[in-house]
Amino acid sequence: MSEVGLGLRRIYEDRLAFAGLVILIALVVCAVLAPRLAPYPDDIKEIHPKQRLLPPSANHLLGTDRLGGDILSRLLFGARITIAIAVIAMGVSLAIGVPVGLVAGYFRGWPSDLLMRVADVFLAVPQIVLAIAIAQTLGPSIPNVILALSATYWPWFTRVVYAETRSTMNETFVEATRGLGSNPGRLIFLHLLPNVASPIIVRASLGMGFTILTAASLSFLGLGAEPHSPEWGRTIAESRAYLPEAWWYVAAPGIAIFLVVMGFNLLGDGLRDILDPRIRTGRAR
Amino acid sequence: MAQQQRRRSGSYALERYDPAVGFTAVRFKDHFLGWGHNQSPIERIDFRSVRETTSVVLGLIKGDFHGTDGFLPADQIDRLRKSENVRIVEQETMRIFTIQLNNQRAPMSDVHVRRAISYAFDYDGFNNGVLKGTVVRNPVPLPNNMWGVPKGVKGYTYDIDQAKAELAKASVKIDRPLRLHIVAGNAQSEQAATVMKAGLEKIGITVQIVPEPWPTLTGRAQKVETTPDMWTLWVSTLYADPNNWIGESYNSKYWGTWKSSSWYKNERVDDLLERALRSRDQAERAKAYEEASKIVVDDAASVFIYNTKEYGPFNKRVKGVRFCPVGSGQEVRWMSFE
Amino acid sequence: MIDLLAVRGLELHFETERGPVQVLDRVNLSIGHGQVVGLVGESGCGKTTLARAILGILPLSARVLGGEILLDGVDLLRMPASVLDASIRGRRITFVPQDPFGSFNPVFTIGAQIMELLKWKSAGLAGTGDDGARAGWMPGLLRPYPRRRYRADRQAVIDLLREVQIPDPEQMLRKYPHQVSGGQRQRLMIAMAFLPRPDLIIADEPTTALDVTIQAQILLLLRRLVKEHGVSVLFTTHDLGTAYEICDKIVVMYAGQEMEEAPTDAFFGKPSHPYTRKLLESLPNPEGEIRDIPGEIPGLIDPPIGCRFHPRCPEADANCRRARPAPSAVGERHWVRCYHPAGAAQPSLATPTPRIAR
Amino acid sequence: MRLLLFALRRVAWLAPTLLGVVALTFAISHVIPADPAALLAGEMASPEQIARVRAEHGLDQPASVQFVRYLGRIARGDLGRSLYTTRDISFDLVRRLPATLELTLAAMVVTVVLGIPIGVLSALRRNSLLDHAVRGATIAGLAIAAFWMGIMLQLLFAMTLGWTPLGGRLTGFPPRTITHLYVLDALLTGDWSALGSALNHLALPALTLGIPAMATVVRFTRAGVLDVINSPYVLYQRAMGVPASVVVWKYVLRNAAISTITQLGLVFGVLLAGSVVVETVFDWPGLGLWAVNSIVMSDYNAIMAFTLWVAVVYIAINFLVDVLHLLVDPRESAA
Repeated sequence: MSEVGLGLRRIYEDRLAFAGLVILIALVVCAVLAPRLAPYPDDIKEIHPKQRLLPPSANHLLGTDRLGGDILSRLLFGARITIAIAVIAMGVSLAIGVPVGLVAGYFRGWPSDLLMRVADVFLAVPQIVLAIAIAQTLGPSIPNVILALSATYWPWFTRVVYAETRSTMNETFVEATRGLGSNPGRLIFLHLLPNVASPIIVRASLGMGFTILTAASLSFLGLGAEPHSPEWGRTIAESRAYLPEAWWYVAAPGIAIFLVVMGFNLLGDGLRDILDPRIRTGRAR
Repeated sequence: MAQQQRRRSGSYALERYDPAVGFTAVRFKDHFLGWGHNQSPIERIDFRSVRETTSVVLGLIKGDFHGTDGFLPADQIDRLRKSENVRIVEQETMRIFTIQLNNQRAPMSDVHVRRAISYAFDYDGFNNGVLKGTVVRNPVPLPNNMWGVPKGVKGYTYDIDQAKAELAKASVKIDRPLRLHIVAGNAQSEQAATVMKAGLEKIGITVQIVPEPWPTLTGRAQKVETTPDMWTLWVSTLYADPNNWIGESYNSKYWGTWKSSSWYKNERVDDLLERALRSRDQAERAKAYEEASKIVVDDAASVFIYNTKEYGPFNKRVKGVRFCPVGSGQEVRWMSFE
Repeated sequence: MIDLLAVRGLELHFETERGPVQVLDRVNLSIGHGQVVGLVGESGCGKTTLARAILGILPLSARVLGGEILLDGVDLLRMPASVLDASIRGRRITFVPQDPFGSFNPVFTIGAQIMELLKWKSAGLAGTGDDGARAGWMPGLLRPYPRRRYRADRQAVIDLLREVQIPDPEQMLRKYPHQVSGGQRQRLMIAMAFLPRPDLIIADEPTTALDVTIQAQILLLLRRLVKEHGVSVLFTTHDLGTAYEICDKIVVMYAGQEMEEAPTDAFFGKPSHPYTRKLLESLPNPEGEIRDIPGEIPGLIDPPIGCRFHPRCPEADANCRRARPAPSAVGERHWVRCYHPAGAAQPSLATPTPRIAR
Repeated sequence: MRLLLFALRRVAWLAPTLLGVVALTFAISHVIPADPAALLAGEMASPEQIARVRAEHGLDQPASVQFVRYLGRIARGDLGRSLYTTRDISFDLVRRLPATLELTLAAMVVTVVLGIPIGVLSALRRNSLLDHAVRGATIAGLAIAAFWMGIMLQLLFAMTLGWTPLGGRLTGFPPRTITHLYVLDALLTGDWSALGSALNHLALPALTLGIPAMATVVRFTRAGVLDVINSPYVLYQRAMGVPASVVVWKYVLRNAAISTITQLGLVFGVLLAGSVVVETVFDWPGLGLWAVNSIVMSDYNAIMAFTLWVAVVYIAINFLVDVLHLLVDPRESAA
C-alpha cells in the first residue's frame, strides 16, 4: 500500500492534479450528503408555482427554476445522477474493454485481429453519434443512456490495454514466466494486468469527464432523464425558454458540469504524468 | 415553435417556399371578397419558420418580425409587454387544455380515482403561477365562452384532503405507477405533467412521465389498449359548436378518434349529446349540453384545466388586427401598416 | 602569442529539483592556433557540456557561476547572443555534432539545409560587415540570398563535397536526410563545419554514433581537412584510441574537473595523474586482459570535496580530500592537477594500436 | 504513382472498417429492438400493419439475409424513407448537407487559424505567463459542455448585446445558390447584404463548435513544437548561429505542422460530433439539427442514416489526412 501512498503524495505535489482530486471529493460529498446539504430536499418532487424563476437570494442561493424548485438543491441531487452515470458507464466499459484488450494482446492470430477490428469500427463513429443511435433505439431513459455510453466507450480501453499488453509481452520477464510454463490466466492476471494498470487508470479518469459531457449532451437533446429530473443537462435544456431574464437558471448547472469534468481532466492529466511518463502531454513540459 | 405558416393565406398567393426558411406570399388582387375594406392592404408577407421561441420574441422586440402566432410561453409574453415596438392583442379563445384519463382501464375506471386525480391537480398554481394567468380556469368540457356551458359549475379545485377522501372510497387498488404521456419537446405539457405528478405523489400515486411525438400519441388514442393512462391534450376549434368539444370527446360513438381518447361511456350522456346534435332548437340543445357537461364533470371523465387566451403580439405599426377563432389565427386581409 | 581559445576557471551548474548539479568545476582549457585538442573522459565527465558552453548552446537549466571563455582574448560569455549569432557561431566557431542522424532536419533536402546555412554563414560574407542575425525576427526570414553569392557558395559546396569524397554532389544535394547513410551524413556535417572557413571547429564525439570501419574513414578525412585548412579543433571523445589518432594535445576530464593536460606523446608516454594511468591501464593491452577502474563515478549533486577522484584514488590522502590541487608542470607543456603526480618517467604503458597510419 | 499505391493500400485497409460500421448500424436497427417491424410501423400500428411492414422490409427473413439486403440497399445509396416525413432520406441528407458543411468548415478555420499560432507561441514562451494561461485555457476548453457554451454566447452576444442573431443561417432567402454554402455563394454572386447576414449568423455557432476542438489543436501543436525545439537539428542550427527567427519560422513550424496535420482528422471527428449539439442550440438547419428532430420524432431510419453518414465521412477524412501526411512528410515515403 506504500505505493498508493506514494501515488497520493505525487498527486499532492502536482498542484493541478490535486485541485482535480479536491473537486471530485467535493462532488462525491455533495452527492452522498445531498439530502442533508440541500436547503430544500423536497424540491426534487415538490413544485412551488408561486415562486418560480426567483433570482438568487438568501433563501435560494442559486435562484429557483420554472416550477419554483430551489436550483441549488436540485443541482446537489443532480450530482448523484451524474456520478451514477459516469461510474457505471466506466465500470461496464472497463469490464468489457480490458478483458478483450488483454486477450487480443496476449494471443496472436486472426481472432485477436478480429477483436481489434471490431474495436476500430466502434471508434470510427464519434461516440455521441453512436450513443444517440443506441439510446434512441432502446428508448430514452437514464439506464439506456448508461448502456449506450458503455457500449461506445469500451473500445478505448481495449486499444490501450492491447497496446500495453503487446509491449509487455515482448519484455523478458514475461518470456521467462512463459518458459516456466505458467498458464495464460496466471500470466495475464499476475503479470500483464499490473503492468497495464496505470494507463487504464489514466484513461478511466479522462473517460469519466468525457462521459459526463456526452451524457449531459444526450439529456440536453432529450434522450436522457425524464422531464423535471434534476439531471444537469436536462435542466439546461429546460432553462433556455427563460433567457435572458433567468440567467442563473442556465448558468448554475453549466458551471457544475464544467467543474466536475475539469476535476476529472486535471486528475487524469496529473495521473498520466505521474504513472506514465512515457506518454507526453501538453502539461508535461 | 412559431408556425406563422398556420395563418390562412387565401387572399394571398404563395410566391416562394423553402421548408428550412419559410415562405413569401403576395396579395391576391382578385380575391372574391375584394379589398375595398382595406385602403392600404399589406402587399407582401414573409413567413419565417423559426424553431426557437426566444428568437421569435427577440425578432419582435427588435422589430425584425411584425407578428407571430399567439401561443407563446407566459414569460415571453411578459418580455414582449416590456418592449415599445410590440403591441399585444389579447382575447380568450376556444382552445381548452385537459389531461385525458383512460376511463376504461383500472384504476381510472373507478370514478373515485378519477375524482381524486382531478382534486390532485394544482389548477391555480399551473394557470396563474406557471402560465402567469395567460389562460383562464376552464372546469368544464366546453370553452367557458362557448354556449351550452352550465351555469355555476365550479368543477374541481386543488384539494389534497378531498383527493385522499375520494381515493379512500375507491374500490380498486392502485398497485402500479400511472404512465402520463406528454408531447415530446413541448415545455407546457412537460410542466403540466410535472404539476400533476407532484400532486398525485402527495396522495401516494406514483407517476411516470413519457414524452412521445404527437403523431404517436394520436395514433395510440385510436385503440383503448394503446391509449395511455393519462395524456395531455388540447382541443381547439374546428367548428364553433359545442359538439366540437364535449360531443366528439364524450359521446362514445366517436370512440377511436383522439378527441374521445378518455374512452368515456355514459348512456345518459350519449343520449343527451345525440339529441343535442340532432335537434334544431337552440334552447333545447343548450339545455342538453349543459346537463351533459354537468355529468361529465361529476364523473371527472378528464382533468379539465384551462381555456387559452390568444396573444397576438404585433408590431405597433400594424393596424386592423382581428382574430378568427376557427383555427385560431389572425386574418391578414384586414391588416395594414400605418 | 596568445591561444586562439582559452577557458579559465569555468564553473557551471545545472538546476534540478533535487538541487544544482555541479557539472564543471573551475575548468581550464586552452587551444592554440591550428591545434587539435582532444577532450577525453568517461561519459558524464562534462566534456560535452564544456563544448556546448563554448558554443553558447547550453540547456535552459544551465547556470554559469564563474570563469571566462576567451576567443582571441574576447570573453564570449559576456557577448550578447545576437553578436554571437552574427559573428562567432557558424563563422569563427563551427560545430560537428555527435548525432549525424538527428542533426539534419528530416523534412528538408540536404541541399536546402546547407544553402540555408551558407545564406547566413558563407565565407563570402566574411569581412563584409553583413550579418543576418542582427536583422530582427521576421526580417531575418525574409532576407533574400543574393544570386551572385548563392551561385558562388553553391559551387564551393559542391567542391567541398567532392573533397569529402561524396560521389555525385549535385545528386546528394537533392536528397532527403533519411535517404543517406550515417557515414555520408557525418561527411556532410564535417563539410558544413568547414564551409564557413572557421578558426575553430568543435567536434563533439563526431564518430561515436558510427560503426568502427566508418569511424576510421571519418577520422582520416577529418585529420586531412584539418591539416589542409589549418583550423583548430576541439575534439571530445571517450575513446583514447581516437584521441591518439588525431590529437596534438589531450586533456583528461573526470567528474567535471580537468585532471591532466599533455601533448599526445607525453600523455601516452608518461601519464602523471593516477586517473590517467588507470584510464590507460583499462585499455586492452597486448596480454589481452582488461583491468577496470575500481569504484564508480561520483554523483555531481554533492561531489567529493577537493580532487573529485580521491574516493577511487590509491594515492589519496587528507590533502586530496581538502582542496583541489593547482596545476603543476611535469614536463614540456605538460600539466597535471595532483598532489602525487607520478613524476618519474617510467616505461610507457599500452599505447593504443593505431587504426590508421599517423 | 507511389501515392496511388499507398492510397489503394489504405482503401483496402479501410474497406473492412466501413463494412463493420454498416454491420453496426444494422445491429442497432435490426437486432437490438425487440420487434423492429413495430418500431418501423410506429406505435399506433395494428398487428396487421406491423405484419405488413415486417413482410415489406423482409424482417421475417433470417438476420443474415436481412443484412445482405441491407448492405445492397446501402450500396445503392438507398437509405430508406423517413418514418416521419416519409420522404426519401438520402434526399433530406443531401438537402441538409451544405449547412453542416459550411458550419464545420468555418469551425475548422477557427480551430486552425487560432489554435496553431497559439500553440506555437505558448511553446516558444514555455513556462511564461502566457504559456500557463494558454494551458489553463485548453484544459478548461476541453471541460466546457459545448451546448452550454453556445447558450452562454447567445446570452451575451445575441440577447444582451444584440450583436448577432440567436440562430438560423440567414435572415431572408439565400443568395443565388451555386455551392449552397451561403458565405461562398454570397461572395461569388457579390450579394454583400447576404454575405454580412450569413457571416453574422455563422459567427457564434462556428465559435462554439471550434473552441473545444481548438483546445485539442493547441495542445498538440504545443507538444509538437516543443519536440522540435528540443531536437538535435534545432540544436545544430543554434550551434551554427542560424538566426532564431529562421530556425523558428522555417524549421520549427514546418516540422510541427506535420504533427498537427495528423491531428486534423481527430479534430474533424470532434467537430462532426459537436455539430449535432451546436446545430440544435443555434437552430442551424443542418444534418445535426435534422438528426435531433428525428430523435424527437423517433424517426429510426433517419437516425441510422445519420450515424452511417457520419461514420463514412469520418473514415474518409482520416484517409485524406493520411494521404496529406504522406505529401508533407518525406519520411513517410520511405516507410
